[in-house]
Amino acid sequence: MELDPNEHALHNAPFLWRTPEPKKSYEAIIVGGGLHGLATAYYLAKNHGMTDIAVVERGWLGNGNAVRNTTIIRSNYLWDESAAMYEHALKLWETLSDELDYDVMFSQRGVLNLAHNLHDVRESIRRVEANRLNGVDAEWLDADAVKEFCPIVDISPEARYPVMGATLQRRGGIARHDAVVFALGRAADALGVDLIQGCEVTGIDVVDGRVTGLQTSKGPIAAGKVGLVTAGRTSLLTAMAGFDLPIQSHPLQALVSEVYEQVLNCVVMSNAVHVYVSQAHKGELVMGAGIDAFNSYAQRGGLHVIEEQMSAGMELFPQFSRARVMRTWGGIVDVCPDASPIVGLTPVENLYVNCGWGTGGFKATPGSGWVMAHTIATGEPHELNRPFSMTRFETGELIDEHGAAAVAH
Amino acid sequence: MKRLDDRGRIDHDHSFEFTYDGRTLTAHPGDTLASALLANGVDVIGTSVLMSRPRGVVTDNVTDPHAFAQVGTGSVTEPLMRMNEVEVFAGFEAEGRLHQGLLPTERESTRFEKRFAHCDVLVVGAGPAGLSAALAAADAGSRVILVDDHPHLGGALLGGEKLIDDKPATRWVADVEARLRANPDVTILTRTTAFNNGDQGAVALMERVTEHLPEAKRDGRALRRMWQVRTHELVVATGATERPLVFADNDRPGVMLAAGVRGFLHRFGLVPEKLVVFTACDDAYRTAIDLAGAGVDVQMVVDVRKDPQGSLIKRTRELGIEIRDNAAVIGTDGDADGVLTAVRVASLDGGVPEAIACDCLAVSGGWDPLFDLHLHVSGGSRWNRKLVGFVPDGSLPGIRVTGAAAGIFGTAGCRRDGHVVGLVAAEATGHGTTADGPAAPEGHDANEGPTADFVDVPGTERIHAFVDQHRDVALAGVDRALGSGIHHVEHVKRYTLVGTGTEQGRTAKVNAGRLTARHFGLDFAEVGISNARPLAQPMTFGSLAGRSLGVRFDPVRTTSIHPWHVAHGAIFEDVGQWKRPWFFPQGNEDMDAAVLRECAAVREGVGMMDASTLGKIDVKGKDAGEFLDRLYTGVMSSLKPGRARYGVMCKADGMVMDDGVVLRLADDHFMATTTTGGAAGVLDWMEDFLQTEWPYLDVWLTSVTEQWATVAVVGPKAREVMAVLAPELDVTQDAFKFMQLEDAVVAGIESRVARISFSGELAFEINVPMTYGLALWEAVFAAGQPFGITPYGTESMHVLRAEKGYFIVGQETDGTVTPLDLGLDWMIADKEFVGRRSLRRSDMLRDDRKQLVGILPVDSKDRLPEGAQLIDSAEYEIPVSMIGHVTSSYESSAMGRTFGLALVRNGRNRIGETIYAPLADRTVAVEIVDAVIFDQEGARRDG
Amino acid sequence: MFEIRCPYCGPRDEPEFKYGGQAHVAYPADPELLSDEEWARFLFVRDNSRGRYAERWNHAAGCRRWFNVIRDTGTHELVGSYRVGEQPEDAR
Amino acid sequence: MADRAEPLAALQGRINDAAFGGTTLMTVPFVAQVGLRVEPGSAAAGRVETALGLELPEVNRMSESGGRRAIWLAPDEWLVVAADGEERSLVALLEEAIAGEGSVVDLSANRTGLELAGPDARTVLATCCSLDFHPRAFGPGQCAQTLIHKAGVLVEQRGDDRYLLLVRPSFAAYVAEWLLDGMLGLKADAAA
Ligand SMILES: Cc1cc2nc3c(=O)[nH]c(=O)nc-3n(C[C@H](O)[C@H](O)[C@H](O)COP(=O)(O)OP(=O)(O)OC[C@H]3O[C@@H](n4cnc5c(N)ncnc54)[C@H](O)[C@@H]3O)c2cc1C
Ligand SMILES: NC(=O)c1ccc[n+]([C@@H]2O[C@H](COP(=O)([O-])OP(=O)(O)OC[C@H]3O[C@@H](n4cnc5c(N)ncnc54)[C@H](O)[C@@H]3O)[C@@H](O)[C@H]2O)c1
Ligand SMILES: Cc1cc2nc3c(=O)[nH]c(=O)nc-3n(C[C@H](O)[C@H](O)[C@H](O)COP(=O)(O)O)c2cc1C
Ligand SMILES: [Zn+2]
Repeated sequence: MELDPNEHALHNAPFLWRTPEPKKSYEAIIVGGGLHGLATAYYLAKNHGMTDIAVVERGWLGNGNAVRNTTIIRSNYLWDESAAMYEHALKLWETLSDELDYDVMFSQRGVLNLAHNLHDVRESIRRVEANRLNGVDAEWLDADAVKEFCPIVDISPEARYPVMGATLQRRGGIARHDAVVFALGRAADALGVDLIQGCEVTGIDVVDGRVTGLQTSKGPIAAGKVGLVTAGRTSLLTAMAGFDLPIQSHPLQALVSEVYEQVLNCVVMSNAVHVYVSQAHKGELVMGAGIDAFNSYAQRGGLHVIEEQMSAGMELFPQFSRARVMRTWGGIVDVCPDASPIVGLTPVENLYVNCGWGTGGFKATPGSGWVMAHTIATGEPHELNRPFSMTRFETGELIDEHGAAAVAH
Repeated sequence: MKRLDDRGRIDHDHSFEFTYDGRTLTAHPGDTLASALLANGVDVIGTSVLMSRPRGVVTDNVTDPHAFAQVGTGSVTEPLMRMNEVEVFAGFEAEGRLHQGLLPTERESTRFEKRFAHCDVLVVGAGPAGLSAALAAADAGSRVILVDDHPHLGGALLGGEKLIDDKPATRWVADVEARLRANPDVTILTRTTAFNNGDQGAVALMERVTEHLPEAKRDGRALRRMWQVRTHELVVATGATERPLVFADNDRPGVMLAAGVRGFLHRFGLVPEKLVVFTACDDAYRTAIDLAGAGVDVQMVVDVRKDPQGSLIKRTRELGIEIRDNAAVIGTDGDADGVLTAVRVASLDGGVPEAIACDCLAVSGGWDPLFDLHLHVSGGSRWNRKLVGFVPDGSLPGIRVTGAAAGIFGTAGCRRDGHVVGLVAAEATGHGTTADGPAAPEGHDANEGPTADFVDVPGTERIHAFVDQHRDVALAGVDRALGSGIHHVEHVKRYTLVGTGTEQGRTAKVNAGRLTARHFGLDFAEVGISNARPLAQPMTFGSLAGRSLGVRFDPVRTTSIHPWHVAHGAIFEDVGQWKRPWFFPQGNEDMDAAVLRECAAVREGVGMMDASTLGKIDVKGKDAGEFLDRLYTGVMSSLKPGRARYGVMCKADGMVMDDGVVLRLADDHFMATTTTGGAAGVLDWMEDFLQTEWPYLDVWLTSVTEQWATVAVVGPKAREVMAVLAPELDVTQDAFKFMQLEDAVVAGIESRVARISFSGELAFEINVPMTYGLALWEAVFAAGQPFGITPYGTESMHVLRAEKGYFIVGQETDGTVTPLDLGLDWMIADKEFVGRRSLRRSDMLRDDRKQLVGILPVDSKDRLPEGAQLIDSAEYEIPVSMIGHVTSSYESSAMGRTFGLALVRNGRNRIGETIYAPLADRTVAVEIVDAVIFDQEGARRDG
Repeated sequence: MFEIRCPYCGPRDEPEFKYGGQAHVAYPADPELLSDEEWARFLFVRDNSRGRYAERWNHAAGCRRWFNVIRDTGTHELVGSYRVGEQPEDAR
Repeated sequence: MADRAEPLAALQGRINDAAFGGTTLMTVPFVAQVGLRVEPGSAAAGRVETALGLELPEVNRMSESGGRRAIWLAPDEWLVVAADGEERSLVALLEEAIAGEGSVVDLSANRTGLELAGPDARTVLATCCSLDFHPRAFGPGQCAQTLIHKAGVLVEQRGDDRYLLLVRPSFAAYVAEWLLDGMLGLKADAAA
C-alpha cells in the first residue's frame, strides 16, 4: 500500500512542524536532527516534561543516516545488554504509529539471518537460544523451512555457499525511514520542542569542565544541558568539546531498485554472502552493501562494493537478475570497536553523547531516544544504557557484537 | 503519428512484425519501441501509477516519464525497459507497464560480461561537443574512449536540421567519426551508457552488445557488457534535457516535449497531423519550423513570453505559423481513450480561452544541462538565472564538463568548447600542447532569446496538472506538502515522492524545486533541487554482477588430495574458501554413524586426515626467535632446532587471535602453522608488525601454505604404518619423540615428518610438496590397509580434540576470550608480547569471567545442541540470567557418552557442580568437569 | 573505487589493497608503564577527522608492503603515498 | 619419487578446447621456483647476482639468463625460476650466496603456471584483471602481482601477446575458470 500524495491535497494537510529561529537559551539542546535526536527530544518532552528544549540540525531533519538506512528492525542481538536495549526499542516500535498518530509503516514481516556454514549454524543457534532466554522471539529454521518462509531464496546445495538454515525473528521487519522522521518531528514539535534546521554547531562552550552553550551558524545559544546525537559526525563535535571517542566514520552504501510487484515477503540478511535486502511497501528492493573499509565523510563509496553486492544478491536470489539498481547512496556510519553504541555521560559535565550505532541504529530509534532522554533529564544513565558507557573501553568490558551477528543492520 | 517515407534514419525498405500487449504490429529496422508504437498509432501505452490515467510517449529519449515496457517473457523478461532505448526486431515481445514491473520467476542463463579498460581521455556523449573533444584529444596523441548511448554518433545533431560549415551537420559527424575510427588508439562505443563516476577516474559504462538483436542472432554473445574504465581525464559531454510546463491535463497522450517531436521526425520519420507548440524558450520554434517543413499542419506556437524576438521566431512567422505570445495552454481535451484532440489557449492576461484542434502538443519549458557524472563525485551545481537551468559549479580534478551539459546551448559554442576541452584534457595526460584559444561561455546562441522563468500556468486546476508524471504528483500534491510546514526540497521529495521514480524525475525535479521556492518567496538558487545520485541510468543486478557468479563468485580452494576425497564419497564442509572433507560416509551411514566409526578407528587403530589447509609461514632470519616471542604468548626462541611447540597469539586487545604449532627448522629458521581460516590474517598481522613496528629485526616471512601438503597419520597403530611407509626412519619412541621433527623419505617422497597430535593419540604429520600430496595420501592409505586405516574428516577431528579439551579458534573463542579464559595460564610466559597489557585491565581480572570447561550431560545419551545456553537452576522464568554457553557438543565413541565444552562463568572453580541447559523442549542437567575429559594423564600420545 | 599509488608497484585499483587505519600510531614501547586509560587510548582511539588524513594501506595482492597515504576524508582526493619510515612531506 | 599431481588436471580438457582465432590457454609444465628475500643493493644481493649470472631486476620487471630468471615481487623479494628438478641446487646456490642475510625458500609447489597467448590474450585478461596491458603500459619482460577477480596472480609478459600467470594451486582452477569464461565470450564475439 502506498500513500497517494495527491489524495491528501483534498483534505487539510496535517501540520508537521514550525520553523522557529533559535531562542537565546534553552534548558537543553539536542545536537543532531536525525531519528535518535528527534526521539530524544520527543521523550524529553513527553517522559520528563522538559519543553524548553531545542534540536539543532545542520541541514534538514533526517538528512544524516536517518534517511539513508535500509530500515531493518530487529532485536535478536546476542549479548544481554544489547538484547535488552533493542528489545525495548522493538516494543516501542510496536505502538509507535498509534502513539505518534502518524503511520510510520512499521511492518513486522520477519527477519531471516541466513547461515551458510557450520560456524554460522553454531553461532545462529547460540543467538537463538540466548534470545529466547532473554524474552526475545527467535527461531531456528532449517533450509527447507527457510524456503517455505521465503520461497524466492535459492537453497540449492550447488550454490557456492549453500543455505544451511536461518534464524527468524518474526516480530522484526521494516519501517518507512522518511515517515519516521516526519512522525517524530511532528510529535516533538507539538510538545513545544524547537526544531531548528540549517543550524550547524561549530563550537561547544565549556566553562570549568561544564557545558554552557553552543556556537552555531545561527549564532550562540546557551544551554543548561547538551546531548550530542550526531552519528557519523560525532568525532568532529567531541573534538570541539576537547575529548576523543573510539569511533571511526565509514561510508556505508545502500541502494534501491526500481519498483516491482511484490516478490519478497520478508527481510533477508546473510553474513557470509553479505546481503541484506527487503522490498519496501512501494515495491522497490532495498539493499545494503558492505561497509567501505576506509573512513570518510563524503557520503559515498566505491562501485565495486555495489558490484560485489549484486553478485552476492544473485547467489541468493537468481531471479533478481533483471531487477535494476536505480539509485545508490552512502551514509556516514559511526563505528565503535565493539560494534556497540556509546550512550551516556562524557568527561564534560552536562554534556551527553549518543553515538556509535554504526550500521544498525535505525532499529534502536525509540529505545535510544528513551534512554538518552532519561540520561539527560536525570544526569544518570538509564539502566539500559549504563553498560554502553565510554568507560568500558578502559575496563575492557566491551559488548562485542561482531562475533555472532556481524551484519549489524 | 504518421510515417513519412523520405524521413528518418530507419530502413524504410524493410519491415518486420513484433508484439505489443498481445497485438501484432509492424516496424522498420532502426525503430525503437517508442517510435514503432507511435507509427502504429498506439497512443495510449499504459496507465499511470496512482490515478490510472492513460499515458503516451512524451519524448524520444530516456528521460521520458511514461515510456516503459515489460520486455520479453519467461525467465528473460525485463521490467521497465526504456521504450526510447529499446530497439525492436522481428519477434520482439513487450507489454505496456509504465510502473511496477514484473521480475522473472526463474533463473536465467543470459550472459552479462565485464571488461576493464584504460585510457587517457574518456569522452561521454558524442554530440558536437563530445565529438570535438574526442577528436582534439585523439589528434593530440591521447588514448581516447568515446561513448554514446545511441546506436549512432551525433547526439542532438541527429534530431535536427542543423548546418555545420554550410553542410548538413550529419556530414560533419560522419567526417569526424571516420577520422576517429582511423586512429588505433581511439575506441568508440555506441549503445553504451556511462552510468557511474567514481574516484580517480573510475567510470562505469554499460554497453548493449546484442540487446538490439533477435535471440537467434545473439550467438552466445553477451547481452550487455559493463566496462570498468580507469581514465586520466573525463570529458562530460552529455548534453541537456528538456523539461515540460505544468498545466491542467498536461499528461494526456499526445502532449509531448518539443525536441522529442522534432526527434521523432528526424530520426524516425514520424509526424502528427496537427501540431501546436507551447514554449517558454526559442528552441521549440525549431520544432514548429521543422515539422512545417515536413508538411505538418502547425496550428500555432503558444509562447509564455511577451514579444519574443530572434531569428527562429522570425522564420516561424515567415512560414505563416501563428505565434500567440504572452499566452499559455491552460488545458487539453481528449477523446474517449483520453488521447489529445484539442488544446485550450488563453492569454496570460486573462480573457476567453480558445480551443485549437490538434493531435500533438509540443511543449518546452527550457533545458536542463545533464551532468550527472559530475554530481556523482560530489560536484556542485548552481542555478543560472539567465539560462534558467542548473549548470555545473566548480571543477573537480580530472573532470571537465562541456557543451550543453555545461550550459553552452549553441552548436558552434559546443564545438568550440569541446575542442578546447579535448586539447586541455590531452595536455593533462602529457599529449599535445596548450589550447589554441578560449573556450565558449555558457549561454544561448546569439540569435536566440532568453528562456522564460515559467513553471505552471497561473490559476491552473491543481489535481490534474502534473509536476512528476511518472509518480503522478500533481500541483495538489506539492501544495499539500508545502502546507504542512516543510520547506526543504528534500522534504518535499520525501513527502510527495517527486523525483523518486525510475527516471529519477529528470523532467520533474527542477519544476518541483521552483514551485517550492516560489511558494515560500525564496530564491530558487538557494532552494535548489533534491540530490542526484548514481546510477545515471538504472542497470540490472545481473549486468552489475557480470560473470562473478557460481564458481567465479568466490574461489573454491581445494588441496591436491581433493580428487581422492571426491572419489571416496567425502561430504565437504566450507571453511572460509576451502572445501574440507567433513566426514567419509560408508554405505548408508549418516554423519553420526560415520563420525563414531572414524573416531573409534583413530582411538583404537589408525586414521588419516588431510591437514594441508593449515596455514604455514616460513620465518627466517637471525631475529626469527625474538620476533615470534613478541607475537606468541609463549617463548619460541628457546625451542631447539628439530623441535616443535604449540603457541597462541593475541590481538592487541588481549583476545585470542589464532593458534598453531611452531617448528624450529634451524637456528634462524622456523615454520609457524596457523588455523585454516586464519592463515592470511596471521601473515598480514606478522608482516604489519615486522614492517611497521620492528623493521630493524632481521626476519623474512614467506607464505608456504600451498608449498606443503600435510597428511596426519593418527592412532595407536600409526607407528606401524609409518614403519611401512618410511623404513629408513626410526619411529621408535626414543628416536622420535613427541614434538620432534625429522626429514625423511616417506613412500619414496622427501618429507618433513613431525610428531604433532591434535587428538591426544600417537600421531605423525607428514609434510611433502603440495604436488606430491595425493601420491603420499594414496601411499599412506595403501600402507595402512593391513591396519584398517580410516580416513577421517573435520568432524571427527573436532570430536577427538574436544575429548582432549583442545579449543578451536572461532568455536571456543569469539573475539571476547583471552588465553586465561581458556585455562592457558601456563602458556603466558614472563615477557612482553602483543596484547599482554590488555590482560591486566580490570574486566580481564574479574574472577567471574567465562572460562572453558568440559560438560557431561547427566543423561549420557543426551547430546546438547552447540550454542545451547547454560543457567544455574533447573526451574527458570524468562528472562533468565545466562552463565555461559555450550561451544562444542558431541557423542564420544571412546567414552560411550555425550560430552561437550562450554564457556561458563567462573567455571573452573565450579567443577563438579551441576548446571542446566534450558532448551525449548527440555532442560538438560550437565555436570561441569575439567576441559580435558578423556585421557587426562596424556598417556596415549606416545602410543 | 580508488586508484591508490603503491610507492613500490605504482598505481593499482583499490581491491588490491587492505586498509590499515590511521598512520603513525606506534605500538607503545613499554605497554606495562601505561595506565588503563592510556592503554585504552592506544587500543581504541584513532583520529577521525575530516580533511587531509595520513593512513595506512597494505598492497595485499601485490608486494605486500605497508605504506602510508595522505587522503582527504571529505573529498576522497588522494594527495600522495609514502613509505613506512618516511614522513607525510615525502608524499608523492 | 612418486608422481606429482597437476593442479589443473581436472580442467585440462576444457583448457585445451578453449583456443579460438589463434588465442590459446595452456597449463605450464612444472618448473623450479625459489623465493628469494634479500636487501636490494646489499653485498648479499651482489653475490646472488653473481651466482645466478643475472641482475636482480627492478620493480615490475623480470631478468633472464641461462635458463633461469628472476621475477620482481617486492622491493626485497624475487621469485627465481629454473628448470624442473633444479630446485635443490638452486636453493643451495642461493643459500650460499646470501650467507644468512635474507631468506631462500623452495616454492616450487607453491604456484602453478598458465600461459595465455595470442592476438586476443590481452582482451581475455581485460575480462578479469584490472591492470592496463596496453603496449604503452605493459610489455615483454614486465611482470606484476595483481588479482584475477578475487585471486592473486603473478603475471609476466613473456613476449608479444604472451602472458604467463603463476597462481597458488588452490586458486588455479578459479583463475582458469575466469580465463576460460573470458575466452568463451570473445570466441562468440569473434564468430559474430
Ligand atoms: C546504508 C545504511 C544502511 C543502514 N541500515 C540500517 C538498518 O537496516 N537497520 C538499522 O537499524 N540501522 C541501519 N543503519 C544505521 C542507522 O541509519 C543509524 O545508526 C542511525 O540512523 C543513526 O542515528 P541518527 O538518526 O541519530 O543519525 P543521523 O540520522 O545521522 O543523525 C545525525 C544528525 O546530526 C546532524 N549533525 C551532524 N553534525 C552536526 C552539527 N555540527 N550541527 C548540527 N547538526 C549536526 C546531522 O546532519 C544528522 O542529521 C544504516 C545506515 C546506513 C548508512
Ligand atoms: N538552443 C537550445 O536551447 C539548446 C539547448 C540544449 C541543447 N541544444 C543543442 O544540443 C546540442 C548540444 O550538444 P552536445 O554535444 O553538448 O550534446 P548532445 O545532446 O548533442 O549530445 C550528448 C549525447 O550524449 C548522450 N549521453 C547523455 N548521457 C549519456 C551517458 N550517461 N552515457 C552515454 N551517452 C550519454 C546523449 O544521448 C547524446 O547522444 C547542440 O547542438 C546545441 O545547440 C540547444
Ligand atoms: C527504504 C528506502 C527506500 C527508498 N526508495 C526510493 C525510491 O523508491 N526512489 C528513489 O528515488 N529513492 C529511494 N530511496 C533513496 C532516497 O531517494 C535517497 O537516495 C536516500 O534517502 C539517501 O539520500 P540522498 O540520496 O539524498 O543522499 C529510498 C531510500 C530508502 C532508505
Ligand atoms: Zn606494491
